Amino acid sequence: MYEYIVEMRNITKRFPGIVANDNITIQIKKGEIYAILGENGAGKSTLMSILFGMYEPDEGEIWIRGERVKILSPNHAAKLNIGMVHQHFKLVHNYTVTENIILGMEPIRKLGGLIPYVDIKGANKNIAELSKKYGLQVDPTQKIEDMNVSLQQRVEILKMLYREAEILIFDEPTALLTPQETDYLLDIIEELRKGGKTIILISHKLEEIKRVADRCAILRKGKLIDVLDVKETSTKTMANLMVGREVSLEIEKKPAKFGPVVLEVDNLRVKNQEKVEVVKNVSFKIHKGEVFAIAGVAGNGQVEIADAIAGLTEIDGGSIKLNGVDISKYSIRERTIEGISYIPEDRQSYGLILDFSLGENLALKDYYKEPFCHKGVLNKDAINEYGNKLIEKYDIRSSLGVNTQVRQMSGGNQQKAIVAREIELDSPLMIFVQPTRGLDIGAIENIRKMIIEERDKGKAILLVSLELDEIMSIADTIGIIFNGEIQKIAPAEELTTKEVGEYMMGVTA
Amino acid sequence: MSEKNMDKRKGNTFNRVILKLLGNEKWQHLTIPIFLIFLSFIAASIIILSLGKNPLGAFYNLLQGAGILPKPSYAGYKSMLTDFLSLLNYMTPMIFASLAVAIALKGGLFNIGVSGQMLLAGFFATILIGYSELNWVIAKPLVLLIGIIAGGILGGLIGFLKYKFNINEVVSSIMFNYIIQYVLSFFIHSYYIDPVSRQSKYINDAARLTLVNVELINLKMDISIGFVIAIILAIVLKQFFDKSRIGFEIKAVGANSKGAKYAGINVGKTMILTMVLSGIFSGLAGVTYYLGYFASIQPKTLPSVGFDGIAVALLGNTNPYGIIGASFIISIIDRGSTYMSSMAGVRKEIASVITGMILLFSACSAYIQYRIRAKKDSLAFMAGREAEE
Amino acid sequence: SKETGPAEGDGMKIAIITSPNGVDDGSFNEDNYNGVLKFIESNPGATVQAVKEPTGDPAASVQAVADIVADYDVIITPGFQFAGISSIAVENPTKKFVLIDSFPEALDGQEEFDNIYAMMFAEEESGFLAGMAAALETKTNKVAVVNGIAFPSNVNYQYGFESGVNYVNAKYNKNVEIVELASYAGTDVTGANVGGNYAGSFADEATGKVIGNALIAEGVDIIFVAAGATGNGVFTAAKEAAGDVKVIGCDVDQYDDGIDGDRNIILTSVLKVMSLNVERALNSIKDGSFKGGNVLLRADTDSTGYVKKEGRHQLSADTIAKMDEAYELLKKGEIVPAANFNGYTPESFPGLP
Amino acid sequence: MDTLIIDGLSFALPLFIMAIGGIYSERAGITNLALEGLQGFGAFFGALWAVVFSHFFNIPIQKLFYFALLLAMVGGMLFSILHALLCIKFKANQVISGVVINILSMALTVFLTTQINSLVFGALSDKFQIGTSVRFTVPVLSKIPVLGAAFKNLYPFEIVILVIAIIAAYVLNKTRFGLRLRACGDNPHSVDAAGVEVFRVQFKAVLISGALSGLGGISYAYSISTNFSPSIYMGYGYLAIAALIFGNWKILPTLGACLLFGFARSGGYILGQMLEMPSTFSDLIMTLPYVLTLLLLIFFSKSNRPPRALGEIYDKGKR
Ligand SMILES: Nc1ncnc2c1ncn2[C@@H]1O[C@H](COP(=O)(O)OP(=O)(O)OP(=O)(O)O)[C@@H](O)[C@H]1O
Ligand SMILES: Nc1ncnc2c1ncn2[C@@H]1O[C@H](COP(=O)(O)OP(=O)(O)OP(=O)(O)O)[C@@H](O)[C@H]1O
Ligand SMILES: [Mg+2]
Ligand SMILES: [Mg+2]
Repeated sequence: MYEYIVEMRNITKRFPGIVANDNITIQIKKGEIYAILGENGAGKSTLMSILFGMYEPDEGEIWIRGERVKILSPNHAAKLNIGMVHQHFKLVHNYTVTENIILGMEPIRKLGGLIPYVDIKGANKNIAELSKKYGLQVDPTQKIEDMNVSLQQRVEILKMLYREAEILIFDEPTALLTPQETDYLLDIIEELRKGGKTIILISHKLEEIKRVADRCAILRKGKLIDVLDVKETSTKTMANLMVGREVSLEIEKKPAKFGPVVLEVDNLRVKNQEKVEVVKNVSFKIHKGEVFAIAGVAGNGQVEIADAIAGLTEIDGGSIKLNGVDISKYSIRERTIEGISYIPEDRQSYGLILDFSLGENLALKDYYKEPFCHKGVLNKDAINEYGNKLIEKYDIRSSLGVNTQVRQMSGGNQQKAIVAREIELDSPLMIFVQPTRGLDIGAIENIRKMIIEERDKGKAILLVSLELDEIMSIADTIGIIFNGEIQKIAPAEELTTKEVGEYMMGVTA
Repeated sequence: MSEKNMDKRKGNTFNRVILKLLGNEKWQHLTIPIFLIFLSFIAASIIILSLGKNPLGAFYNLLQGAGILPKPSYAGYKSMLTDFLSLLNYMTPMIFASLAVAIALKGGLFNIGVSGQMLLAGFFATILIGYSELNWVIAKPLVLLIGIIAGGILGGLIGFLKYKFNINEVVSSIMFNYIIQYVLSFFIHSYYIDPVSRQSKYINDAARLTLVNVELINLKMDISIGFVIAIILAIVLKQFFDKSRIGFEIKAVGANSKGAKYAGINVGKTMILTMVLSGIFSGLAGVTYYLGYFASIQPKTLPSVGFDGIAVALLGNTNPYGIIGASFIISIIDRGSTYMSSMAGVRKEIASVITGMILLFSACSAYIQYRIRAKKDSLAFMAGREAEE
Repeated sequence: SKETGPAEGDGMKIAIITSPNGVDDGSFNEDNYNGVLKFIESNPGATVQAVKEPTGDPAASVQAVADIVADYDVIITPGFQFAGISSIAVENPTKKFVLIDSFPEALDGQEEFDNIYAMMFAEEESGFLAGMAAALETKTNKVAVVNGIAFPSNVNYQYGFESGVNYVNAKYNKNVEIVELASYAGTDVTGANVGGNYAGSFADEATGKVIGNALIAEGVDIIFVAAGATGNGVFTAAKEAAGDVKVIGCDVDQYDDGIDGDRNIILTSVLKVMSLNVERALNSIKDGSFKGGNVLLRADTDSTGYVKKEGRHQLSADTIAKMDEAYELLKKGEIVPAANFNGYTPESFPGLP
Repeated sequence: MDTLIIDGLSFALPLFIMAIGGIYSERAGITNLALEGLQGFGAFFGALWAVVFSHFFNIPIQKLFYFALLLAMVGGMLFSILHALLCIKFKANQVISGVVINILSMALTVFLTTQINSLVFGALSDKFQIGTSVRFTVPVLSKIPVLGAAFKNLYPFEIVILVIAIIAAYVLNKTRFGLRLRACGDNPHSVDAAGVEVFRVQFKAVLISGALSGLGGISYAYSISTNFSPSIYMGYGYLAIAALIFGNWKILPTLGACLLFGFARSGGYILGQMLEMPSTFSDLIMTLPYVLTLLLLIFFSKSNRPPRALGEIYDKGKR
């Protein structure tokens, strides 16, 4: 018999200009929940991609169930009963749940005993059963594009179970989930472990690790720092080990001093592409020096509100006033000039132009203004100088500085670039959607501090976040949205986490 | 075993030579295309050899025919200079057409309708100015202006249809290509036909963008005014995309239209603008083709240079300077082929096969660049390890 | 094919420039090329180089001539695309040019040139022969002519054809009808409606087929096709037709294009005898009797005619006899079929009984 | 009326089968502008072998009809390997690869046709005569008023195309291969993660598009000119692309688009004949299919969505 179900010995993986994994050895026992923790770009995803056969390691060995293996492809990994839920879901958006799950392992039947076809009906039934068995509550005939992220993630889990995976890898599975969904997922993970599965969990969230994991490997800059027994280690120690310094998520916050109203949203209505009303008569106000947070389960209209204010979506009714001026007919550019900063939800398709350089991306909102542009001609030097200033100030790490193509940067650093650009716009209204998503704790700490600083400088801040802690720790006022309607608006101190959670589920409506 | 090692070593020297030649990233945009063109000629040599002809002689004739090398004898009033000038005359529309394609590509659009835009521009310039009695001082600029307007409007229309109705620009361009071809054929056949040449009647020399039969030092030269304009505009375009605000916006929309929208760029307007610009260059290609190199229009025929321009634009890596270089090379092959076929006795189609091959290889240039990079990294890594040990 | 480089020694160096289908087009260009080859057969010192200009555009064609003129003594240029060689001829007085099927473009009022021998053919005579063949062989008593565009050469063919049919009707007391589809009536270069069946293009096989089918649907069983590549479509229609439809080829012997498995739809072909005249011109250069100028070639020099070589036609002996009889009259000038601009009409021309 | 349907169908169906080829390729994520070159090369290849066989084995060329169809598919497939290699192996820009292949196909087939004619058959010609195809009428069905014309005067290739189209639709929508293929065009990473080689699926898809284009090409060679000649490059490959985009990359709507082209075209001819317009106007009538398409696109394009990953060079590493 073997001692470890998974052993990765002395793994090294290089990418041009960087050593993503540097001589890493991890050993995982059957039936344990093994967490991997590390800063952005520490090499977690890379290490797991190697285990899943997506990259070949430059050096090192992999042993599965006591046997030395070379995992050449995900297919190969699947044969070894390894499954992975990727950080970015690998789903075909116009396929149904079933079609996605059976892809690659399609059950075949023969029409008249001759002509083969994919037996979707039979598969639907099997998957419905599987979903029931693990309490996943997924409708096999629903299309992916009609599902929210939490459901999509469950599809990914079903995919692994369908393939009878024994070793399940989760790469930041909770980054996109609400607290309730996170709870639910962690329950599922524990359920799976009870069923005899081995689980590897990448996460930035220490409480989650604390709650479910047995052991935890800590990576920093591609190196393995330590492997800890989770039960015997405090989250604080874990955090410090990971970042390599003291961190604290307790933000020091002076009491807010509200000034005059900056943003006034009145009876806002928005329809989505399918012409369904997703924002219904929403009204609220934000003052100078106020952090107004919209709490809600993903997909309840909060992103549409943000998009509507920023001008990315057309509104269907109501008005948006910025410093008393109705801006609801303004173009995006006019709104930016009028004074809106915006960190969008989808940073890769909206926030950045991945093929442009970091410098250009940092100037993306004011490239057309002096000193970056004079009489229609861009001034590259000024743009780069500005970029360097921001890179320094916000600790944006990349291989070639302003000249780095943003596509090459790690996700966390891409996010930092957007945050830097938007804060530097110095707008009276700042809209932050999920500003810390996918960031490591060190970076989260910094960004939350900055948000508070901006508030203290007298900015009005609209925060949209799925993470209740984030909302509870920095919001002054909380508006809770459910099904496109604001359920409740109240000062943060007057609400408990539990109450907010209930409003979010529409329970007290 | 030892043989295998030998092979490996041989492979290594080969690799090293290639790396040495092509490895320098600063020059790769030049070295790789040159290397690929070289490869194409080797492939063509094999074909010519297999037909029992001498490839080197053939290529020499090709260059002679294009006016790059002197011919042994020249006809009356001709010399290498006149041949070279007519090469420039020939390549002018190709530069414009390729630039048109490149502009659209930068903006994330594919202008497959360059030929149609060329035809439309050429037609209007021909009937409005080409047949008029205007003095050249007025006529020539007007021809350019009409080319710009006609091409720009049609390009803009394609952009507008995409913006307003989400009509894929490839489809609308193909439809316009057909419609323009047929409708103009109707007008040419009905009103402007020359029964001898079976094309539209020749335009007046005053309107021509090529000064034909200019007599100088006992030579008759064709001097292309369009060529000068093409070079100037290519330089302007390069600066435009590198430095100007609008160029930046076009590139942003091309790279990520959602991101551009978020950044406050008016995506629809930029898209239309891109197509207008692209159309303007197509229009210029059209007038320099129909009122420069030629002086009349062949009805119901789309100029193939509109399609070749797509490939040339890529060969030039959508960089205006690269496009000038690529047009130059393709033009040499086109223009030299008659003489090559006459002197070396190889079929003229060989020339199009060479062109096809250059384009084919150049389509792989990104891959080669990538392989070289990977090779270099692994060599550097090996070297690093050896040093460590 | 013979692809020799320029000759060493002092044999005559001949180039033939064609566009766009090359000397092996099995048709017009090839016939001219054959004339050159015949000449070389009897003058082995001479060499020929075939050069292709692929666009068919007049300006490009003339440019191709300019590119190579220095290296040859004689340049053969078959086709109207080369009408613009006048200035090259003037600039290169020592070179000789043979221009086929077109007269050179006038240059400062000069229409004929010392070193250009330009030949055109009396298409109406060939058309006349086609009309006779059609009228004599038709079983449905319905015949038609299909053309490309109503340029003079095509109208000549059409009028000649109609003259031939009318001639047979009058002389042999037949009642053959010439079918014209009003929707394909041609408008000639003067803007006059000349009737006929014009496809509006020389390169549109699909339209050719549509016209062919429409005519066959009208009951036509013999079609004279003078329409370039468009004619291929008419051939296809004839091949696919259920009944016994035949076509008459044009310019050169098109018998090979008529093969359809084990049958052939070519009744006969009417000719422009180019090879013979090219050979004649080359001989005149050789023996020093060359004289530039523009000539219209007719039956009297055997320059027009029709195919009656065994195995290359499907005419009855009787038809051949009747056609030969008329051919003699053409030679003597006693029959002058109507042409686009010769003042006669198919209903009234010299020789019509 | 009969001609409208008969000619309309014989034009629309080859276009349709090429468009299906395009759909296969593009639904697998590979932009295929090469259809024009593929149909030309396919027609060349089929005609070549038909002529060679008929010449050397003395088989009447009409008997080689199905042989020619088959070989045209093989030829189209062979030439499409080039597109597949360029796009998949060499990660070339797919649009460019398509255009290059069209240029190369034209140059190569014209060169080879004249060369083979003179070297092998000793004939000077730029054509391969492939003989006419028989046409047939379905006995009972053709008697149906109006629509019966759809069963009159059919070319056998129309039936072949319909059968293949039905199979193609079935394969694309019902089988394992089809499921994987469509997934490649939407999110190749998901296919890869499911343990299926994206490159293989895409490669096969491109080969299929080559085979189907070849079939379309040889059909036109039979129905329009009964020979292979450079005039096969009439731009119908591009038209097929327009049709499939119009059809939103789905087989049935694409059939609609092709029928629209076909009937507008034959209808145009008939209209011209009925109105007795002189031949100069035929050019104007020829624009009918294209003008109609543009107008319809104005109404039907709003919801058009290309496959998500269309034209992207698939790179495992890129996320
Ligand atoms: N395919 C690749 N090519 C080049 N560099 C890469 C590639 N994949 C990852 N990297 C680099 O390797 C390093 C490790 O990346 P990895 O994705 O493993 O980080 P991570 O620990 O998952 O970070 P995060 O918390 O942001 O997800 C990063 O610097 C990243 O930029
Ligand atoms: N092909 C690549 N070349 C260079 N860098 C890459 C490449 N692929 C990935 N990377 C880098 O590796 C980083 C880590 O990848 P990962 O999948 O963890 O995404 P992420 O952006 O961190 O996502 P999230 O924000 O959801 O955590 C990416 O952000 C990217 O910068
Ligand atoms: Mg990661
Ligand atoms: Mg991350």
